[in-house]
Amino acid sequence: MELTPVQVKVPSAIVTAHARPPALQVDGLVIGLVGRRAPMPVVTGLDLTLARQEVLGLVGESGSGKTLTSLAIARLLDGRSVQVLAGTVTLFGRDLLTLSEAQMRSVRGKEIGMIFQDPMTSLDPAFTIGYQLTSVLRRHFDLSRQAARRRAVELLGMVGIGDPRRRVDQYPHQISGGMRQRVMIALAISCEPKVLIADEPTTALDATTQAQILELIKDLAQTLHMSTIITTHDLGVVAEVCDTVAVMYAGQIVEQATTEQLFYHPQHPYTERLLLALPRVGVEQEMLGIPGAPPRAGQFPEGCRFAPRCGHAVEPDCVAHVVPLEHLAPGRTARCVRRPELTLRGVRT
Amino acid sequence: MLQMIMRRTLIAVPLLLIVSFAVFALTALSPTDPARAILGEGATPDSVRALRHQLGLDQPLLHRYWTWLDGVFHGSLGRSWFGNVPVGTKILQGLPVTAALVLSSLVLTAIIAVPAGLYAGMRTGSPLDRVASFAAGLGLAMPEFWVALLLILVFSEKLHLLPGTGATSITGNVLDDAKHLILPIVALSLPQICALFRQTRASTALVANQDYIRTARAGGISTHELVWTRVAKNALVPSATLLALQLGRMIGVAAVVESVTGMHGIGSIAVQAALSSDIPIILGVVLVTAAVVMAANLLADIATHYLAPKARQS
Amino acid sequence: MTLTYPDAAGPSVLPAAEPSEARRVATLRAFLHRRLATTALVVFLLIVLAALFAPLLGLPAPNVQELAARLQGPSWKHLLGTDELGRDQLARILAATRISLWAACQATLVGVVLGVPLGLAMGLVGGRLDSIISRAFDTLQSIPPLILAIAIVAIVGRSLTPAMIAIGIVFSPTFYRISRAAAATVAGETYIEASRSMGQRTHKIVLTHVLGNVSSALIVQVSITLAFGILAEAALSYLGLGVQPPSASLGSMLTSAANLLNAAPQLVIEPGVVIIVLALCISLVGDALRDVTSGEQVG
Amino acid sequence: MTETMPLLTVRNLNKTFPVRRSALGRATEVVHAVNDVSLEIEPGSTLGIVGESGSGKSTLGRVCLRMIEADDGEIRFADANLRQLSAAQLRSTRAHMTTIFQDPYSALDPRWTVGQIIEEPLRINGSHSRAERRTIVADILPRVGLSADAVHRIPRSFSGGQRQRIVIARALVTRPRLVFCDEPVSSLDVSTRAQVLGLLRELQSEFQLAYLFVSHDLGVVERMSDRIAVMYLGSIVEIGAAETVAQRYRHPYTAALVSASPAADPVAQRARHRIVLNGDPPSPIDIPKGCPFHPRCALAIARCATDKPELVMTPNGHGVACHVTNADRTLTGTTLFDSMVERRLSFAAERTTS
Repeated sequence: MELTPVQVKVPSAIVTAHARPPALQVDGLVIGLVGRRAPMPVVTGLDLTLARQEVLGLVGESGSGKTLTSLAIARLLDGRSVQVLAGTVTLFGRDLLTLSEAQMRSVRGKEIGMIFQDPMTSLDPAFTIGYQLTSVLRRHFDLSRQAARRRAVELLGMVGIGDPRRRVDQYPHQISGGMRQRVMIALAISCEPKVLIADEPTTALDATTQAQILELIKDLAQTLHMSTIITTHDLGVVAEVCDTVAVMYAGQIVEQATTEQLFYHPQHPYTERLLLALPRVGVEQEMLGIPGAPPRAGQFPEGCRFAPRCGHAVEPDCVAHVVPLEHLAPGRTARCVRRPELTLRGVRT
Repeated sequence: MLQMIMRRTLIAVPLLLIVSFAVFALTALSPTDPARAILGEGATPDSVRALRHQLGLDQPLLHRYWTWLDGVFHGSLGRSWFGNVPVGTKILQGLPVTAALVLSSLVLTAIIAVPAGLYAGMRTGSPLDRVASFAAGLGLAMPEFWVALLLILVFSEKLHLLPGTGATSITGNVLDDAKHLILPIVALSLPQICALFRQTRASTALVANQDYIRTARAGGISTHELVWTRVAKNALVPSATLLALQLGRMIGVAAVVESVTGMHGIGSIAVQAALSSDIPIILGVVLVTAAVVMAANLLADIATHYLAPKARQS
Repeated sequence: MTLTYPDAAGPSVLPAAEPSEARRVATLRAFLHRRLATTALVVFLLIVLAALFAPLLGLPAPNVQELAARLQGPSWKHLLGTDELGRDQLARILAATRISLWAACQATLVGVVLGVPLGLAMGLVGGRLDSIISRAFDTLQSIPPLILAIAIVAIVGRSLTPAMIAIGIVFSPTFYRISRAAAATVAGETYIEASRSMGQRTHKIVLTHVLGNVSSALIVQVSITLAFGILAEAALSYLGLGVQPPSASLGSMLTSAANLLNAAPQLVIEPGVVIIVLALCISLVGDALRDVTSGEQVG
Repeated sequence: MTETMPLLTVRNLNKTFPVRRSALGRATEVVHAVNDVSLEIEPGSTLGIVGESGSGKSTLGRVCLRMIEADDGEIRFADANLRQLSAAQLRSTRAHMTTIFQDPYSALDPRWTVGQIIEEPLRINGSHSRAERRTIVADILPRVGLSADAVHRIPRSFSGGQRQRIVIARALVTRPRLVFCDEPVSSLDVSTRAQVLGLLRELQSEFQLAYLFVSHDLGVVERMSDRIAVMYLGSIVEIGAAETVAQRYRHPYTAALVSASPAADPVAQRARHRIVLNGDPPSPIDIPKGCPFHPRCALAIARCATDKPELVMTPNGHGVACHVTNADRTLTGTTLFDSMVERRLSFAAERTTS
């Protein structure tokens, strides 16, 4: 087994995106809150394609269902309160939702690596960083204690932690927030997974640390040939690292495109408003908020879910019927009935 | 680590002094005159005065305390007011009995409650968990001595399986001692098992929902491995603290269970002393039990130190 | 300039929120929704009422001996039978329950009064004084509760009240610890800092913000202490250190019954069952109250 | 004269926190949270303070409002010497300087209704009757964009953005002159963020408010502020007009902050060079000798490790604390940026060749 990263320049992901079968495909995913009452869908019929070695941004406000989606892919939902109600999740041709729990365990960590939002609470306070790394490594590889430890030190070095030999024996509370997120990344890539899912990896971090962490994820995705999903509420993060973007609103994908297309030629009013809401240093452009708040699960409007907050919404077109996702080109979709007649503003107009 | 143990041991000395002085000072408030109590109603004022002088009761409080303390430093806890037996001797007679009872109960409590609590805590809301939790609530509501009475009624009086009386002393005949100890141990541990079960279950349920457990699951670690490594280490911190506290409770409750089953432990010695207002014995028992509980707390702190590295800093 | 916001708290996107009074009703409803807890509450209230109004129930006086009718089984005249002195067992149990409940209340009251105010203050203030007082309460906790009660009885003579006060004293560290921890948690909330930044004084912060938010933790501890108080009273009276004859308490009834264990087991079982039912009901109600007042997990 | 007087003037403010104490209670280790800071805020204007976590920016705000006591230094609020006020005087001054907190979830007592929450400052103040308080609360709700029926609801039924509006209403209900905004939008989604910032700006002009606006996001601070102060490890390293600091910055740390904030434009983003700082900010417990930034600075010279640079002010109010750029005035904005990138690249080249 070769564990050292190989320095190979990978051709741009977009070029190869549709030439080969995708790394991960999500079809008609429905996630619902379950409990005493009837299941209440939160994510309703989500389709998502992650091409090999691309970095996909899954963008949405809090409550849009993006975190639930990423947890559902790794089958990490707390089954007592949230469950996948319908749909398939296919990883390199294998349907994950039909695997047994034991089979799924060997997928987690080995084939799908996960990075979670809050580095303060996502590392176990009672165990050393080294233990947390080696227990995952030894779960998936037949490694001796020493070999696993050597690999853990190596991994810490790879994610840019100085003095890894000392750090490996420290506890999470002894290191800074930025460094903890690096440990999280080391944990996620420890078994060189083919798919990396990062759920809001930089939200809890400072601006300068955020830039470092994004840079690191981007580099690692490239050197380890990983296909990556990054969920975020911040399109700024997307501009930084993503090849393609899927915008989620109220449990649905409303637009999917390459990053450039989405930023320069958005096809959904929600995307336009998200772009206008971005603060940009040194650019004289008013920051505009999106009025109102997203609907809660169980109270999704009948027609277009964004209509109550949308400046372009008209009756009855936008409110009467369910709006289908329109396929404009390969990898390019939008969910807006008025799309053909609207000219939406991108960041360069 | 060693430093912490040293520091805590050093702190324990003044704390024990405070405890003993507080109890000693309370005796000064006693409405009954021990000398008169010892001699009975028919005693002459002269003989009462003589006895008071003999017991040192006519000395000022601080002087008496100092005399007593001086004795303690020389290995003597004073003498009983009745029968003139040294307090130390009496306590040493009772100590092995109580120790056997309490320590066995403590071990039984830990080995039943902790795994059961971990198991139930990982499955909160399941039928099994609900039944176990209700049973624990029921067990907590039972007075130990009443359980002991029922156990005697069933296993000794009706079924003749076990002796109804507890061990009066530890004879060294393990099998015989064990036979005599079984019913008292069961009675003493039942509520404590329930209490520790509830604590362990609650903290397990809390830990099982933490982000870091999800992280470990995302790494492919199995639930089984998680429970016995990650969850256990995080969840058992409050359980360790509770177990130390339970030692104290058990020593107190042992007094009642010992009385029910006719054992001669320090608990029943204390009860006898209380019924006759034998203050020196009471003082000795309080001091010894407080020292034992402090030692147990120290052990709990050491356990916490090992289980929760974050607590080490403070 | 007038500000108009089309996005003003859009009622179309928000569920109808509960006003505060409706919330209280909802809390009550959530409690009543728990069948077990509601049953426990009803049973507990029935026992308390029966104990309080026992003289009105037309039962024989609890201390009247009827030596001709000793150790009788249940009958219409004596619903639970009679004891070894021919006294009516039901009347004695009700009288005993009143004493036991009162004793438990005494212990709990002492624990609350000693522990809660100091705990709230120290949790909010922190610092040096906090560590000294916390250490003092720790020390108190190193004396086993029953042992201290036994010691107090030895010193002041056999009587229930001092013994229960002793139990309360030994339980005050728990109240202190819980209210201190809860207050410290609340103190870390920004709304406390906000209140301070508006110039609010500390004692008012305790009354307005802290007390309400630590109540659910305290309710549980009160119920635990009440239940423990009933058990402790039983133990002390059983040992002859509490209530003195001929007064009946649930514990002292068991003392005499223990000698007749084989002959009249019902005399042991009946008071025991009352103790268990009381203690169980109190803790069930306490647990349910905690669940419904702590809010988030309701529904 | 009085017309141009600043609303808040701070001179040589210091604040340390003990981290560890010896057995005798003496502080053996201290955090230097605020280190010799001076600043001014004009009535009705915004001073933005930007810095990473641990830079002491929030502590500075708290000290300025005397929510915590400074070690030394002078604070003048309007015509009052804030640090000399008695407890009673301070309480009455509190109505004029209020705070908007970062986390709208913990800033509201979960058991209180919105009406009770918003009127709390008035009740503490004791200046209004019950009926008056009710009217004032009813008046302010629509101004922060909340509907009138919010009064009887509890915070749990509101979203983060709406909660922040409640916090804002509470801060404004006493008609303050200075509002300390402590990271008011950093826990909100980007879309809600812009909404709340817009509201804050409208309220500023309506009520003639002065803001002390603290954030770690330079983009947000630039949007909101008239002047910006950049803080690093308790010291102000650069201060000046918002546009100047964001575009013609002259401190290497400001350059790094600008480079770290996303351009929100994928092509521009990929085209530009990045100043990635080495490692995490050092702990405020052992602040490096000399310039606090020198261990992470690409331009550091020998002198930076020994002398702490003074904040040198230009006549137009732009101040920089850096030995290198104060000596070489051509290093500003993009030229500073380029020279930093160049230095890093040449470092990297040296490292690979050696």
